[in-house]
Amino acid sequence: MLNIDINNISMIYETKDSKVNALHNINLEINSGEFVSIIGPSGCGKSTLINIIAGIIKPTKGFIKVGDRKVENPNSDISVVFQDYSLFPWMTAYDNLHFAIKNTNKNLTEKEIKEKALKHLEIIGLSKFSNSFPKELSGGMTQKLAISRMFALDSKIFLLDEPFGALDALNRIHMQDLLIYLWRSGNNNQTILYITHDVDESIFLSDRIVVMTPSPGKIKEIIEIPFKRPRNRKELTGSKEYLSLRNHILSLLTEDMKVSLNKQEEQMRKYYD
Amino acid sequence: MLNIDINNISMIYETKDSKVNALHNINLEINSGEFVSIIGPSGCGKSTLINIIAGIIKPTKGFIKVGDRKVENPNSDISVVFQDYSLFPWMTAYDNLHFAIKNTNKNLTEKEIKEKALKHLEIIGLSKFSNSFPKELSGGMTQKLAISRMFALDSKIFLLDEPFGALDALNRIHMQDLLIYLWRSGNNNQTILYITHDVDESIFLSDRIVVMTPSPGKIKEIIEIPFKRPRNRKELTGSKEYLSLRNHILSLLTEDMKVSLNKQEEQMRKYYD
Amino acid sequence: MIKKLLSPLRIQQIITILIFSGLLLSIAIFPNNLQEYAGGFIYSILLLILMVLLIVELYITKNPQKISDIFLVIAILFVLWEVITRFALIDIVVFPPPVKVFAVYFTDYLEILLGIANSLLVLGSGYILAIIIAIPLGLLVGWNKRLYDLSYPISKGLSPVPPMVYIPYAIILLPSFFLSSVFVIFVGSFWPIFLGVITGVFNIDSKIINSAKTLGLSDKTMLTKILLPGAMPHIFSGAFIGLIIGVITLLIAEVIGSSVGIGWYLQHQSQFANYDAILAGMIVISIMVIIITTLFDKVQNHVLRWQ
Amino acid sequence: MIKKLLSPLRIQQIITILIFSGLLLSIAIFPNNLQEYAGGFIYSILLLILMVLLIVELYITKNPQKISDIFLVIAILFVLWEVITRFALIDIVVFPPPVKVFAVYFTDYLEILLGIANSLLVLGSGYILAIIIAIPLGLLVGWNKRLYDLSYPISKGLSPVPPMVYIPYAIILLPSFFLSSVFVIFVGSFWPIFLGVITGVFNIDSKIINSAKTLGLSDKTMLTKILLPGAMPHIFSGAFIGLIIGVITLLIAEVIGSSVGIGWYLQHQSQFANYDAILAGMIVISIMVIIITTLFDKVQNHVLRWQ
Amino acid sequence: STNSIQSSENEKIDAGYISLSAGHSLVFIAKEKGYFAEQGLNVEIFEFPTANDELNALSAGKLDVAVGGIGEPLVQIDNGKNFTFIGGVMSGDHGIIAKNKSIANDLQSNPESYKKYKIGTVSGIPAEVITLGYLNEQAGITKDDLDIVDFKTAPDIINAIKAGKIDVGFVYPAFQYSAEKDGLAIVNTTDELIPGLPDCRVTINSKDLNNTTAEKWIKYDKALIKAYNFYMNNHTETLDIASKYVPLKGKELEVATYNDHLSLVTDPYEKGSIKFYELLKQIGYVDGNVNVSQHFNTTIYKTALDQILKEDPNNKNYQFLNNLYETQKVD
Ligand SMILES: Nc1ncnc2c1ncn2[C@@H]1O[C@H](COP(=O)(O)OP(=O)(O)OP(=O)(O)O)[C@@H](O)[C@H]1O
Ligand SMILES: Nc1ncnc2c1ncn2[C@@H]1O[C@H](COP(=O)(O)OP(=O)(O)OP(=O)(O)O)[C@@H](O)[C@H]1O
Ligand SMILES: [Mg+2]
Ligand SMILES: [Mg+2]
Repeated sequence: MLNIDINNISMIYETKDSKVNALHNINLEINSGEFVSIIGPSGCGKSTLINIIAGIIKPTKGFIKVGDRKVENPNSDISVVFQDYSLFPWMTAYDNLHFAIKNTNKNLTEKEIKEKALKHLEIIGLSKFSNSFPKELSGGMTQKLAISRMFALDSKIFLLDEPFGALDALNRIHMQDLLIYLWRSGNNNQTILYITHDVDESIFLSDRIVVMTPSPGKIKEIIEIPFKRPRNRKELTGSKEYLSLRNHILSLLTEDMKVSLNKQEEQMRKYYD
Repeated sequence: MLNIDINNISMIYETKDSKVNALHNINLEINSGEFVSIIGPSGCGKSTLINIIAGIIKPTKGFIKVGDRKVENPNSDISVVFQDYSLFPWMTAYDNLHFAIKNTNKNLTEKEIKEKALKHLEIIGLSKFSNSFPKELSGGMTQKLAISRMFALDSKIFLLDEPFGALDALNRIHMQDLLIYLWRSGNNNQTILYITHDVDESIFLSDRIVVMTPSPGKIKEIIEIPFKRPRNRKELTGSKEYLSLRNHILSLLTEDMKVSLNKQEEQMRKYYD
Repeated sequence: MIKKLLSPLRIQQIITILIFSGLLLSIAIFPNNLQEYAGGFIYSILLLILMVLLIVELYITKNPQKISDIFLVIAILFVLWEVITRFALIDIVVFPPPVKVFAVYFTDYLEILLGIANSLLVLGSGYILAIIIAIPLGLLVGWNKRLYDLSYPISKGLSPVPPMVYIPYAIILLPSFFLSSVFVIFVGSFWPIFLGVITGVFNIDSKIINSAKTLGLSDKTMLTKILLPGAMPHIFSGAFIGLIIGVITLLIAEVIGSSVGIGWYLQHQSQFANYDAILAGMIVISIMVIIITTLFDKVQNHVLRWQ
Repeated sequence: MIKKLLSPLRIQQIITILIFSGLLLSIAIFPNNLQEYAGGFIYSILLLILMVLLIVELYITKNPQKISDIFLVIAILFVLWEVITRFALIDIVVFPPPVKVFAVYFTDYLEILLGIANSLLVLGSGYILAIIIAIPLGLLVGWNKRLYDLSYPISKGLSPVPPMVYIPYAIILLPSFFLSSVFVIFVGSFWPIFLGVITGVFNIDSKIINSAKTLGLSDKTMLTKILLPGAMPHIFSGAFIGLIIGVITLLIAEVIGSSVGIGWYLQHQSQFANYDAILAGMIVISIMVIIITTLFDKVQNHVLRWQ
Repeated sequence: STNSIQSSENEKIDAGYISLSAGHSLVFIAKEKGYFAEQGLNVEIFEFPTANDELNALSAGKLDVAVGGIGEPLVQIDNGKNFTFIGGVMSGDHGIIAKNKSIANDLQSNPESYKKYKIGTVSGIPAEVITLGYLNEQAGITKDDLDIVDFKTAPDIINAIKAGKIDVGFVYPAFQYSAEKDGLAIVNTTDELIPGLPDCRVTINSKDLNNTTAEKWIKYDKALIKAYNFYMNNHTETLDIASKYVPLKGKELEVATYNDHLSLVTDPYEKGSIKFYELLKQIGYVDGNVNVSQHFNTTIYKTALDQILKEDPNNKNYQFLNNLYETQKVD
């Protein structure tokens, strides 16, 4: 039962000769049990925001509260799948799962842990690779493993940073189903913050979508998704409401970007012609 | 003017206690100047194939010929953007470009190299970040930089492994345009082998699409894309022909996968219910 | 105000200053003979400087906890030193009290100062030579499989040869005693650097190497622009250990036909069992190393800022 | 067939065997006195063993080029050694010919064999102690910012203290000479390992650390399951250098109230300027280190197989 | 004296010494008081930690003369080095020390007692060689009969005795006195066991001795002989000079420079050296196949002494040296 209170967060990265205004006055309340997606162009500060919520980087201004507690450091209430899914390279696929389960579910017996780990490998179709080290897995497999590791944990809050980027369409749908299934079949109060580039994905999954714009990273609009759950992919994508929502989000994303991209395109043509 | 001859390639990874049959008797001829996409589910050996073509890993069987020459080692005829885009972490964005340009275009003057590097940064919209190290860039920015570095080279063959995975829709379209523009505005004999998960992307970009299936990685079908270039995205996606092609590819991909995914889904339900 | 005064950090600082003051007092109270009087004087000045430094540092540093901790530990060490020697818990000839050790600076300051200069020269020459040779060689060996296969076992066989064993050959073959000293430092610090470079090259992410290979780089560019920076983290740790060993090797290098240098000073004094002078010399060496490695760290942080 | 015989690799091997045969012949031809006769005998046997090894190895090894190269270099070194000493290019008392050096094994084999056993005991104890203490301590220090801030400058100050300086204190404070020797080895090999661990912890990818942090691990699990394996690549290079320094330190550690050990043997012989014995001893040490580090490499490759 | 500087051109000599005690004071005096310069020699002195390093530098031509050690040059000659002794700078005064008086008395009264105690040594130092030789001569005791362990330095031995880890130790000069001050007992000084044995020799390469160089070495010996005279006559100033080269002070320096067992004499000590070589052979430290007397050139020294005696015939110190020469020369 943990909600997330993002309170006036700003983040300025200072490097030797420049400042990057990555986030500017971000305010957002995510309710306990809610599924919120963040969508926004590259570099608008999505990963930065996730890292701040997870307690990995300290914001320049503002604070995060999870439940009643201010977030200062990473802790096991919050599980994260990073954009570059950081598995432990010295553990096999099985060990990565086993280790995570063991350390976050203290009251499981060794046998239960083992079972759980093997089950998870099965669910993501990697049983055959249980003894492989991460370097021996393909890009997509690694990603599936990282997500699966997160699923295996008993956290209250899940933060996912473009978790399905390296997956093909089918695996992607499978993982989406798994994610929703997990979220809904739990006691329904796990909170999920989900970063994606895929507008369809975000509509299908979320209760709310936060649209961000870059330089500095700001919230542009927050959109409620009115569809009842469980949602049916086919039905949904056919509906009028869906299409208009989709177009609205796309146009939001396009608005600021178009100008700069057009300029870049122009540069390109000038350069190569 | 270099074609790629993939001759009966097989690849078996041997680890301590298992063998993975990553590729099995792959035969494929890619013509000089052709744009070929590879599409297939996670783990079917796409990255492995690209690595073999680039000369980075030696196949268990078969050989690769580029032009008249057997590929034994990586060389500058072939440029690669890896799935995890390996920029040099100790060089700034600008230096990464500058270095690549300088070392592959030996007859440019320092001034020309500098101009070219700056131009490329502009085209991908990273001028502001020319002094940033890779770790200071967002996931999407890093990817754009890696692609841009490849564009800056003067190679005859480009191999791209899911290059646009971390990009949002708009940036993705921009980079696709850039890629096609570059490829067509050159002297039209650069050969491109492109790995993607996105069926729409593959149709829009390619002359031919190679569909692969996993365990062991094999070619399932090779599909000619009949659309004339230059292609118009809007027009194309509306056409009947496009939709039937799209469905065909999707069903190809789904065929084998469905079974195993359904099994996984079942496992999942059994487990969580 | 009171709350600030009672913060754990502030209390710690006050305790530290109290300890320093106590030590000062104890120097003033306990009677010393004339030679020790000089030592007591130098010791008092040192303590005063430390106190001032502590107070000043606390106002300008970004990390007051760090400074406070270090000074507290220094203060405690001084107290231990005093206690152990006052109560003669171990043979005070071998472990003399602070006043005796600091008295050495009064009598031997010239020898020590000249010694530092000479040591820096010998150490600098040998160490820099080691760096200049070990880095390109290590890159080459780390890069070329055949060269590596050959030189790795040879290195394993040669690296445990104690620098001492080279001394007769250095004396015979090199034109001057100075060069012999430099050579001995060189062999002392060479191996850690060399092995650091090789390990560094091996630990570069293979994706980066592959990425570089597809650029079709010349061997020279590959070595200088890819392998060198990529191996840097390991090179730095090897170079650090190499420096430490170089300093230790000074003790045998500076006694080759020479009577100057902080290494010679230590060796010379230890022949005569002057433990006060040995400790005084060691303190000088330690401070020297702390200063050198602090500069070293600055360079390292700059070079590795991409990490 | 003929083509295979004329491959560069095969030619190289034939040349190597010819060189070895030449050396054997030269031993037989040149007259030696009685003591050197024994040396010549041992030398001949060594050469024969090397030849047989070469031929055998070539049939069972996966990397014949490597073996061929190493043996060729060994052969060339032997030839150089012969030439330099036959023509007395440098003082042959200080750099004696092979027959003289190998003759030492004839007279001193007992001392050397016992010495190896004793040295392995002393080295093993001191080195393992250093590993046992340096690794947990290093993990702790690398992990805890405050501890690091405090102990890094202290380490920098203590690491250049030559093991020699500790000897008087070891003699006085430790209950036996054996423990004194062990202690000296310990301080010799401690620092490289300790610094290796710390650098290792720092070089773990911060993403992995963050990922671990979100698992809410206990400190103990964090240290043993994340920091330890993550720091392993650097720990191994530190431990390698630590071993080398430990071996070098044997030379001073084994002359603390002892008259056995390969370090003692070298030191003892150098008192009597017996350079033949010193070289013979060095060859033994080198072979010892090559064997130990080869085992070491095996462990390393297994532990780091995930890389 | 200014006369002699002008009369001969300045000849450069690189001389080595070792810094184990005040025993090389004659070299320091000759340098500091200008006796070398007076002879027209430009002597530069180099310090070494061990006599072996110094002798290696000598045979490699990096030094012209090496001052120091008796065992080391004899061992190296035995190993095949061609050195010649042309003088010396000290003899006597190596020490055997014990944990307490009663052990010391025990050892003094009965050589057999050495077998009872744990003994520390630095291999090859004169105190060890002479004691072992003495025990062998007196009681047929060999090294194998003794419980003897090695240390790197004399101070280590003293610390080990003080810490109660060993009972007896062999040390080089002056350390027996500081040990005594720390409560240990002196058993003997080596001159009490076997008298007439020298220590630090003046050694040159034999090939560097011929008709043209003889003059140079005569001058070198003359400077040392004059330094001996100075040493005998000027105690305080000698101590001042020595203190510049050795890190000893006050009483410690005094006892290291002047005591009943020590004599900083310049004689080549041919007989004593040959005796020392025999001891080395007797205890198995050398093969003993060399005729050591062929490695002495006493003419140089005798000529130097005669020239000085001619200038100053009534000088007691020179006369003493002359008498010593007569007793030590081998016919
Ligand atoms: N460590 C850093 N140092 C300096 N600047 C940084 C750092 N990390 C991120 N930035 C900058 O902050 C901005 C936001 O980065 P962030 O990674 O949060 O973007 P993002 O929205 O996740 O983008 P993407 O979709 O491409 O992953 C970018 O401009 C980036 O250059
Ligand atoms: N270094 C390796 N060692 C052992 N097995 C490997 C290694 N690299 C890849 N594999 C295996 O080879 C198979 C193909 O991997 P590959 O990376 O080529 O797949 P892919 O098609 O690129 O997948 P993705 O779309 O997920 O990136 C996988 O089963 C993988 O586990
Ligand atoms: Mg991101
Ligand atoms: Mg892949």
